[in-house]
Amino acid sequence: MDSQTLANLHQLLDQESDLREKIRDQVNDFDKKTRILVGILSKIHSTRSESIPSLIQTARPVLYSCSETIVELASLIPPNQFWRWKDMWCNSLRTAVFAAALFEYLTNGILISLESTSNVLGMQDRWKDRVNLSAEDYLHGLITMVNELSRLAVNAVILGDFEQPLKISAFVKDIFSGFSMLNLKNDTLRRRFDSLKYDVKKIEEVVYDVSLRKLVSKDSSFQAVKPTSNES
Amino acid sequence: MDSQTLANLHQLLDQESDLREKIRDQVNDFDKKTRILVGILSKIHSTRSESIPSLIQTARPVLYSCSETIVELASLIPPNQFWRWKDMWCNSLRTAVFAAALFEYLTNGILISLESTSNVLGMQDRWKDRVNLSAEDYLHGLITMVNELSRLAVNAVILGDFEQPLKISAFVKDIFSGFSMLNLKNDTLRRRFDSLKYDVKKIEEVVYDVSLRKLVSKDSSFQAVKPTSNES
Amino acid sequence: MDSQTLANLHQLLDQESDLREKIRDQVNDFDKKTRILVGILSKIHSTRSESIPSLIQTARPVLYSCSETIVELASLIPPNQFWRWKDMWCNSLRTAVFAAALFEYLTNGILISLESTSNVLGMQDRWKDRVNLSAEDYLHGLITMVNELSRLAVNAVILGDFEQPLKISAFVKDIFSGFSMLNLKNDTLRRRFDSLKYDVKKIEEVVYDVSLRKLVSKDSSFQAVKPTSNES
Amino acid sequence: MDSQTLANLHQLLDQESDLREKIRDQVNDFDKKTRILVGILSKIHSTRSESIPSLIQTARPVLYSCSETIVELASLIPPNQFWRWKDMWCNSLRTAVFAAALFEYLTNGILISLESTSNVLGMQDRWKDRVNLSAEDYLHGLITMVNELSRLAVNAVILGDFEQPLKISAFVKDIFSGFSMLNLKNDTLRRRFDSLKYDVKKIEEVVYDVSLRKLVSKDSSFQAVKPTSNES
Amino acid sequence: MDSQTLANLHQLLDQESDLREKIRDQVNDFDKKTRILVGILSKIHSTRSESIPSLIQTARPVLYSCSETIVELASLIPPNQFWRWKDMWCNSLRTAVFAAALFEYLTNGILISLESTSNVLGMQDRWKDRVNLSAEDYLHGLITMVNELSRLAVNAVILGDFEQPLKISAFVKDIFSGFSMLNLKNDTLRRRFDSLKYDVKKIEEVVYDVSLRKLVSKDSSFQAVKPTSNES
Amino acid sequence: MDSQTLANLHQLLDQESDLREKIRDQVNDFDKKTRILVGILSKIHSTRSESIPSLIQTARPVLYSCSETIVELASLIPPNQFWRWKDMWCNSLRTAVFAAALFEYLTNGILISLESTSNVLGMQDRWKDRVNLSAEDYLHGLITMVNELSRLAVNAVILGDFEQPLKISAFVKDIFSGFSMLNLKNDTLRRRFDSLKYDVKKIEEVVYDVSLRKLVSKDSSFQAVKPTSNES
Amino acid sequence: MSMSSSIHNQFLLFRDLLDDYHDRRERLIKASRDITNISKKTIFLLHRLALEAQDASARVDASKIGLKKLTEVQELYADMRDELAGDQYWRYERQVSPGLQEYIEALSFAHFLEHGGLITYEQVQATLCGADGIAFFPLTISDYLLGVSDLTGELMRFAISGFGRPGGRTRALETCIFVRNCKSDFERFTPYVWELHKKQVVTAQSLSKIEDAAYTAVVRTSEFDLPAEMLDDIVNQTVLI
Amino acid sequence: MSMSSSIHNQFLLFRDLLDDYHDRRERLIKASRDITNISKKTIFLLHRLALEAQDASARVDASKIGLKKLTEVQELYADMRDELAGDQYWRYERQVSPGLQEYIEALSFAHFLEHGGLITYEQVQATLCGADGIAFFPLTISDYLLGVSDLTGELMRFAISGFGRPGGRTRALETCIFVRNCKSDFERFTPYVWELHKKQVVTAQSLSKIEDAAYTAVVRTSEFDLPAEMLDDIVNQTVLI
Ligand SMILES: [Mn+2]
Ligand SMILES: [Mn+2]
Repeated sequence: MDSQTLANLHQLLDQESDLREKIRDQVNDFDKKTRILVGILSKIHSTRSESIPSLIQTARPVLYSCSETIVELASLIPPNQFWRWKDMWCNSLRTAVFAAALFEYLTNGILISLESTSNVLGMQDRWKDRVNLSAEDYLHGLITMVNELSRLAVNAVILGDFEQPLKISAFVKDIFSGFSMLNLKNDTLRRRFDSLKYDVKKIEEVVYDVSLRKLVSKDSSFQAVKPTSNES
Repeated sequence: MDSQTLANLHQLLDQESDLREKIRDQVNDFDKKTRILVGILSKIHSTRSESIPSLIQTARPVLYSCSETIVELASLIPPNQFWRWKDMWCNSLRTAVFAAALFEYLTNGILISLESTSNVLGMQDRWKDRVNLSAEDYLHGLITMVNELSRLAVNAVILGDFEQPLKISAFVKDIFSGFSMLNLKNDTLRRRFDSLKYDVKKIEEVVYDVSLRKLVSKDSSFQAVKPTSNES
Repeated sequence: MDSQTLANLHQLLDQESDLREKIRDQVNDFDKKTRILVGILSKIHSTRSESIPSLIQTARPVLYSCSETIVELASLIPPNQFWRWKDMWCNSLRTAVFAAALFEYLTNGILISLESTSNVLGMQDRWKDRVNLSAEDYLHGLITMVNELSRLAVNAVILGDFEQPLKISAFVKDIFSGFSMLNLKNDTLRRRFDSLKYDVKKIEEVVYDVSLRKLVSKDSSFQAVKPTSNES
Repeated sequence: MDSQTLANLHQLLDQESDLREKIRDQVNDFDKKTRILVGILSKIHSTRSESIPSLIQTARPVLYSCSETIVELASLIPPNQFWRWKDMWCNSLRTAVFAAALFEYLTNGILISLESTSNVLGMQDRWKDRVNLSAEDYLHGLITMVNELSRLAVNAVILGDFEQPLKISAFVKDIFSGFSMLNLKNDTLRRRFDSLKYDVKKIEEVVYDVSLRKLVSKDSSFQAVKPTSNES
Repeated sequence: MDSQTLANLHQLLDQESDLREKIRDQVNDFDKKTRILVGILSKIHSTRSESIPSLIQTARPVLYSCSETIVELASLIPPNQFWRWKDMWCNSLRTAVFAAALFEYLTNGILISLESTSNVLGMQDRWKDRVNLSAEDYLHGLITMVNELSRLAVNAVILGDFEQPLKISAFVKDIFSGFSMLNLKNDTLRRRFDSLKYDVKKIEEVVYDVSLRKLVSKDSSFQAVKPTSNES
Repeated sequence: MDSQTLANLHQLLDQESDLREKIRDQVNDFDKKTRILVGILSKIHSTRSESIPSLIQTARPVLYSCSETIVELASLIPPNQFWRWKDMWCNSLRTAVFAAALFEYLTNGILISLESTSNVLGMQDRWKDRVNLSAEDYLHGLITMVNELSRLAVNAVILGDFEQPLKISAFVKDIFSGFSMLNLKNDTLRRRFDSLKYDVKKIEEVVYDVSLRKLVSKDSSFQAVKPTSNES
Repeated sequence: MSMSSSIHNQFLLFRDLLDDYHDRRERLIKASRDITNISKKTIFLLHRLALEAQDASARVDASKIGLKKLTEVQELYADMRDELAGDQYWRYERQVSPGLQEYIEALSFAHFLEHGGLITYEQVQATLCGADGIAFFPLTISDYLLGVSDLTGELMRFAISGFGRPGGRTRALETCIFVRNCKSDFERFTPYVWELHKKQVVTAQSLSKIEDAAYTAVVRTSEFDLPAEMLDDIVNQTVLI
Repeated sequence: MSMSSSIHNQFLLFRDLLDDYHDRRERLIKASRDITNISKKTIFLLHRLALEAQDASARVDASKIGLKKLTEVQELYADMRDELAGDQYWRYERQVSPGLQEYIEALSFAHFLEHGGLITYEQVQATLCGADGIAFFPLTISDYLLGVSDLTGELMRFAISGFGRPGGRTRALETCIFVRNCKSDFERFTPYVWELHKKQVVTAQSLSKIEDAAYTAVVRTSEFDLPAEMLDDIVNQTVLI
């Protein structure tokens, strides 16, 4: 090999190796943040509805701090190399999506859109060739949220809140029927979609228990199983 | 290798590869149809008994359209090669069986036979070496139906229909005791049969709940646990 | 190896292989019998207390016929080789134990001992190095019985029998205490013992439901729930 | 399930289960025969060229006896079910193909065709929907033969036969270039084809060793690397 | 999920799935071309030095035709998604690099640079966010070439060409010492680099054999082990 | 856990994590040095005996510089934690041992002892609970040296040096006998010891070749093989 | 075959070193198996006693009996002390860890029964010290976390088994909160201790089971307009009749 | 919690039975590990001695030393005799097998060095008998075949190591034929003993390595028009100079 070729290759491989180290550092940082988030959010299961807002208040700064890591990642990744490196941070990113989606549900009772999630995480459109939120990662985050909500339905009842399961039921069925429409070729996503079915069933059983025992008004109970309106 | 042998092998392998592509296209189509079917049928959980017939009316054309795909498959598969390719479409086929069986139960309250299912799906006897409905696929479809009925029992109660669980209980126990008689060596079928046990138990618990609370007439409640009459 | 040695080893291996075939035949037979037993016994869930004795009467000859298979096995197994072959029939044997234990409970309301079970199954002490009932198989059989009794507690209530759950509760608690005395490893028995805890819990729930309702609606019409038709 | 459906399913599953048992017995038998064949054929590595014919003479009856098993299989398999059961015997069949191909090479120095192999193994055209020799199994058998020939090249030299490696080299290269043309999508076949490359290299190294040391005439050595004539 | 979000996701996933199909078609085409290339190039092992140029002449148009497939790929891949899809064609691409590098060695006796390889394959700088030749793929191609050259060293000797191994030795050692300098973190590349060591050793042994037997002039023999000149 | 406990554990884990990072930096440095060493030493295969000393002279400063890294490591590792961290640098260390052992052989023709190697690498006895040279790493280094010497035996002959293989043979046999005294487990050392047997065998083959040729062509021109150019 | 005697001696030394290493490793593996067995038996013992215990003080007694049994383990560690002295512990960490984690699981179960809380790292280390107060070997945070993480599985069994006993429903709720806090607290350690990831998955499953049990209790109680204790009493009377 | 005392007693009995089973199993696992270790050490010892052995009688001596070392294993089996009496052997077969196969490997290696052939099933069983001639436990054909099958790997090492020693090339050729016969003979047992399949793959690899070594020797010798022994002598003289 002539020395120029060699020197070039050398430099290329060294750069790659350095870059990987730097990304890993950021990802470690990202991971630590999302673990803290998960730790805080797991307290929703023992928190009464009225205290949920203040719990979210505690967690929100941690979520927002994720955007700092994302900025760092965006400045590290070379142009056009989003798809090369994204696997390194996708687990953390999915957890962050999960947190953002759970916040939105608990605060406003609605499903966060992919675009809003991007904004919350500080993604910028001009970086999209370096860092962005892919549909796949967004969907993974939603599934994690539903997994958590099926537990929340159970735990809300333990705390004496019989309305929450009904709200969750309506919300989750909507998401579930959205997922059912998608042509999921991707294996992991497909498998996790199967887990959604169990969540839906579990939530239905909670709604059943409170309806049967008339712990909620008939009307709200009926709403829980009747999310879509104009059907035969 | 002499060139004749080589040319033959070449052709054989290429044909096989082409055929696989063509079957895959049909299976994608089949899959799309059954996905739509499942989407429509998932609405039974939020539909009152009286509206079920019209829901089925909506789905029936989709089910019948499956037979078109099956005709296409039958024209693709070479003679005698049913067993070679069947794994490619068996998931879609089992879903179609599930739909047909569920229709029959919801419409007439009875179990569809293997033969009727074949007819509904447009299977023709003269193709049986290319495409047919095997006992295994039929049984898988039935188990999927039972899985769905255990959810229906729960959701019917939420909708205030306390008779449905009793009907389901009688119907499912009949199927369950049929399965118990079978000598299931097949591993997947055996494992899914175990899931049936959970469904039966779940349905029994729903019947228990409504009986305990006297939400149904004694007679129907009794029927639910005593489906078969003249045995000692 | 010289050809004599080769031939000798061959002959020995062929003998073993023959023996395995013969045992398998007996096990298939055993399996068929226990499948019939299970089929009959699954009717307890839809049979009123008073008809249980006649149901058991029907099943008893099948259970006794198992001892014939066991005699055959004992005559096949070479001396001291009990532990070598027992895995082949242990599933069937455990089911037979389950049946014997359920009979005893339903007839006399008591726990059958290992020794009595051995007798019922026709085990003979002089074979104990070839065929016998090990503690492990006996215990597995008991757990299967408890699994079934937790279903029976639910179904008895549906049939209007509010005493059965109380009887089952007392009976099962005793068995559970017995199991608690054992030091288990992380094996199947431990896993099944864990499952037994859920059965006990389920039965307690039924007892809870029934007790409260009994008191709340003292002279309730529950007591009067009686089917119109008499069946044996 | 109505009793007719049940009885039919019962019969179907029992037949299937019986059939599997019977096929397994035949396959065991087939396996034993091919193991004996392999045992005998492994002696070619310590047999001088002149004694090879008598070695083959010893093995031939065993190979021919395979056709008896194949006849039995053909009589067991129901019409059109070749592809359903073939996996059960494909290992033994591939070994039999290997033996037939090795015989042909050692006897006549040529590659046996798929058709001749079918004949040797007693396959009959009128059974082809029940038992036949697929291209895949034929190719697997050939690869096994080449694996063996690369060892034979080495062992022939040990026995002082320096011409054999040259013959093997010419023969194997021909097969190798045939394989190279094929579009092998099949994963196992593809992986085993990679093993062919090692065999070719190994044989070239043996030819190299004997050429370098002038243990063979220059002409024959040249032939070994120049099997195809009019190129470049 | 609101219908807009759903529709967007739907479209995204469908587009992705379509694109994958289209890329697969191009890759199949690419694969076919490189298979032909490999077929022609495998003849170098049985071709005398003087006929090598005309052999290469035959293969060159096939190599050039690869650039057409590459153009197609570049037009399919969306901006910035090079790293997302590259794994689909990297095997074919590495084979093309191998061919280009082997041509260059056989024609001019020198190592082709990454840049020249890009040119030969028709890569264009303005596509680099969609299709380009990565350092990794280039290096894989070189290793494949060395694997082939170690076989060529052996076969050249069989054909009576004792100079070729010396040339190969000098050329390969140069490449090997280039590789040794690189910081190969990449696992596959590292593993394949280990295979290079065996090739170098094998080639050294061939040079040793011909040197020992004085089959080449002393001068060229010396060259083979002393490729780099002015170092201490 | 109260927040103090949490904070404490966190701090401890962060310290460990920091330490690991610092060690990794040193190991990267160590790795870079040994890679350069290997690069220089790979030239022995193309260097005449008389120029070996000056080659070693070039490499020696690099080897000595390793001790600086080792000092750094010793200052990082907490007391008694040698075995906790050693896996991180053992590859680099084994390469350094290899270099030191090869130097000693090439310079003085003898086997370097573990103690001398420790000294060369600047290991200090007072650190031995933090950084030291274990018998295992020393032995791995020796095996790497023997791997290299078997190549050297071949290349020395190419360069016309017929004494080197004889020297290597005697030297390596001693090492082999030493290894034979050890009781190894099925670990890496055992596997590498097995590889050493092949090196010994290869060297014996060269000795065989050289000895016979020396005698057959007594005053052979081999002796006269001398390159024309003088290099240092 | 002559070999220079210094080489010969050096390899003789290596032989002894390697033999010694392998022998010691074997001894530690065997001791670790024993420790695992005693710890597992202790866990069963604790379950047995805790199930029969009617009140807090009976649970303290149960804990004491379990802790006494665990002194057998402590004696084994005292015996291993010399084998693991100085830098040797880290050499055999992989052999020692599994038994140690099982011991910590048993120890933390006993601690939970007595105090209703989580044993601290320092408390675990304190049980592994000689009379001189010197630790037999350094306890890693990783072993501590992995050991106490296994406790959640046992607490799940404890909660389910106790469900039908007097006060069982309340205890299930308490255990539920304790296990949920464990899961929440351990979460932030997962980036540091790799195997903790898998353990957290198991903890999540156990937690879910406990939650389901607590849920069942709440749902049934909610149907009636009476305090839970009164309902319990009613049930107990009915059963006793 | 009152339990009928007969149930109680029955479960007490089960507890003892299970504890006894687990304890015995542990003891047998430990003994088996010891047996594996002694056998492995014996194999290394045999390699060492065989390598230094210049002639057949020295190899017989080597074998004797190895066999003596293996009496330690036989004593361990004698101690285990009671644990494995009657129908118990089959209960613990899975714990005993691995060590037993390693022992058979070592024993068959010693036998090969002395006799140049394969030890028979009866000969192996004979080493596992008390003074009374009664077997400690029944030897399965499967353990015999799997144990001697491992011998081929050691013979490969033996052949390669001995290659440069006087007579090594001839011995490599002999070993080659022996291993090839083993592979050929074992082939027909593979339908009966499942794990033998995998072992045959390893044997095939070992055989290939021995064949390659023998091949190298033949190729080099063939280049000269002199008998192999004479060539060997020439080489030895050159090396000694
Ligand atoms: Mn545990
Ligand atoms: Mn071995």
